[in-house]
Amino acid sequence: MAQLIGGLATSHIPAIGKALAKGLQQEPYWKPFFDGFAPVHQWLGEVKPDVLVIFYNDHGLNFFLDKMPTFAVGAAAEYHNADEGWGIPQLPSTAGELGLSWHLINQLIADEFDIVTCQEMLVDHACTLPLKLFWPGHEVAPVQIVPININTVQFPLPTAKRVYKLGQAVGRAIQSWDSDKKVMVLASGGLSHQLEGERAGHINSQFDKQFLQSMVSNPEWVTQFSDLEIVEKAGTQGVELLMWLAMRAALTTAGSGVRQVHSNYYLPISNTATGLLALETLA
Amino acid sequence: MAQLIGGLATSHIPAIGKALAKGLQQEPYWKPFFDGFAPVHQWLGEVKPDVLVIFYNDHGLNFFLDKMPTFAVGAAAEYHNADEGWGIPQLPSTAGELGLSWHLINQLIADEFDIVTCQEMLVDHACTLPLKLFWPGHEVAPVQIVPININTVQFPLPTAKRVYKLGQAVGRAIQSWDSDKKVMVLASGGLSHQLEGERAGHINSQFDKQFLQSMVSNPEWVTQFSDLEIVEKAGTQGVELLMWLAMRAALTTAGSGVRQVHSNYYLPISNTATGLLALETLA
Amino acid sequence: MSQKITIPGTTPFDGAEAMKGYALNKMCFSFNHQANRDAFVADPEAYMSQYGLNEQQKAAIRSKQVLELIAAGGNAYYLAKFAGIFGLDMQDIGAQQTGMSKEAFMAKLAAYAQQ
Amino acid sequence: MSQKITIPGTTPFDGAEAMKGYALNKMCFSFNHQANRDAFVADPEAYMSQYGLNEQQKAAIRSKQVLELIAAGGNAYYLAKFAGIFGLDMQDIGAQQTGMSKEAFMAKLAAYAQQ
Ligand SMILES: [Fe+3]
Ligand SMILES: [Fe+3]
Repeated sequence: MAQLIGGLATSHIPAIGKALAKGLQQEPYWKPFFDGFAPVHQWLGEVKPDVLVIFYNDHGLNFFLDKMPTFAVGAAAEYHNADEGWGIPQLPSTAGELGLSWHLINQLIADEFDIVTCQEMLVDHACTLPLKLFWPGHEVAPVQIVPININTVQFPLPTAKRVYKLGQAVGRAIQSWDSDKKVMVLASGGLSHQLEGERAGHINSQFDKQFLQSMVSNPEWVTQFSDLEIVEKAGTQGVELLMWLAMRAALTTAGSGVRQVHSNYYLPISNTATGLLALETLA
Repeated sequence: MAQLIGGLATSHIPAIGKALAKGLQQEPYWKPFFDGFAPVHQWLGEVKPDVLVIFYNDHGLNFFLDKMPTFAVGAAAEYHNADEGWGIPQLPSTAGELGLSWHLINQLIADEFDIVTCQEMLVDHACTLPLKLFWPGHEVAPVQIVPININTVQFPLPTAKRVYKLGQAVGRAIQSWDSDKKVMVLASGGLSHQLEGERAGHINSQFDKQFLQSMVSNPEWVTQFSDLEIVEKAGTQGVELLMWLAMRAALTTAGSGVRQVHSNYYLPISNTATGLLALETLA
Repeated sequence: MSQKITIPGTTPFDGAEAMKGYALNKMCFSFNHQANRDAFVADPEAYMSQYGLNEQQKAAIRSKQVLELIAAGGNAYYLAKFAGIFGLDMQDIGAQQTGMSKEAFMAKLAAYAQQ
Repeated sequence: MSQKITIPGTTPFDGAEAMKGYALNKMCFSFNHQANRDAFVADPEAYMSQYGLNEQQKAAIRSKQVLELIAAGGNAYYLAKFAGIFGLDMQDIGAQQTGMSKEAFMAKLAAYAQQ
């Protein structure tokens, strides 16, 4: 059976794509953000995951309001990036892991998750940028992926409680996959930020720090809040922390617990408080 | 609060659309099928539902394998029919009930159903023909609708147990809708039939009759079977009986029980064993 | 799926079939539109290539044999739109797949009424 | 939603907003494609009419004011593609919505680091 060896989480921001394309990593504005990844690079070089299950939220590239899924699971051989309309350079395609995709789909539907299955799925910066951030030396990250999209576009969003259960079901399914591959779960999103409205620019670092702490030692903490309560605290786009919650919930099903390999919290990048976290599953 | 006054169920078959267009209702082949509806017409004329929640399965008109939903809920002001590729005359559009659509969406997601929401949704013969069968004298049936699509195209389908829970959640949501409208649930699909493979033409009337009986007095009966077990018994398209199950599950949440207004079972029409059922909610 | 059942003469359209038949089914899905049906009829080979069908799928389309189309990953719901181009009804297709005449297939269906 | 919260300066994009803004957001979704962005820039009025925008939505698009676009049912994720046409970044948009200069808006963001 496959091993679930750990989890990664990072913010995603279109501006990161531009900074990468222009090579601005050592500029004062960007350096504290990019430098945060160095310890994680070293760890990834040691543990070498084969497959990543990526929890991310589409930003209006692949999904529109005519057919807006709550949870969508990729089942494509190849995931293509595309023009998102705001001038981020397109990133190369990433290979899918079809065996794991269909195993997840079968297990999740048996577990009463009403997912959408996507045999074609354009992936936006939220799916592509983390691969560049965690494997900066590679044109294409040396992993296969299964993207899982969670709706953050239209309310009602799935509740934090439901997202937590999804994460746990994904964790169990990974570990019942008949494969000797090493799998990690990755969360792309958050932390507190709000792009629109008179409250644009809202950041809540006190909440973010509580949330980051909970990700290590009290993973269910944020499930006490409704999605609108999360918006109130963390901003309209702060609900992207649901991705972190799914990732962390998956790890609750593996081994005896987690060890924090590294974390970083830095703000502001664009309008966002950025977070970074790497967790290793303990035997 | 809205009242859930009863349920309807019927087979749908593209050939019915052609028979209606050609006025073949009194031909010997069709007469026993169409005549079966007369008692239901009379009852509907008396109870006059305002809104129908229609459980149906898309046959490759609105959904493709790039984004295949398990459960999809309509939230359109108007539902348009379209060319399905096999020459059935297109039927007029039907008005949506947007208030109920969004109430259902909010309640279902709060109840941990991971639905797709569809603000545009082409509806095929499975959604349009029942309206013609139940309201034959009308160019457009005098109701507003909320279509709910259940995947029967690609395995894994939702389990019968999950579909039953969906139906119950829909029933509860209808009755918590702040409206004085009278609502019915309608199922479009089944009964036993198989269109493809060496077993094409498979019909199992013994199973159908057990199933029809269960719809009155033992609604959970079919939830003991896996979807593949249902295929084994009722044929590859026989799984469309999941629509009936959702409809009947909704009624378990209303009143003190159901009264069978009318039922009919007749075969063959096209390659199908056709079923018809009308149930009234008891106070 | 843990539910392991083999049903004779039946190919449930599961993940393996969905992967195998994607291009074929995508082409058939396009036949919802008259313009696409016309384009296919005008030049089937070009249309098949445009949708990236593999050789098995192309041969199955040329043969118009539903069993071959299913073997190539075809899904009944989408294949029906291909059959619609040729005005085949469900009894034509049933007869073809079971190796019966249309009359014999229809008689078999009618006989279920005595079951 | 039973969770009834009002958050100042914030419009959660719920069913009511989704209905109101459908045409506007559909137009913005089309801006994922360069050809569509070009068509909009070439003739904004024709492009808006093609997508069936109402008068409030057309006026909001003409004004390029994000608060007006939100009031007309716009969703932040799709509106960002409209902003992209004009090369506006998130700090430009934040400044516009909060009535600050871009410098002041960025200083406000940076100040959170001391929180
Ligand atoms: Fe984001
Ligand atoms: Fe059907």
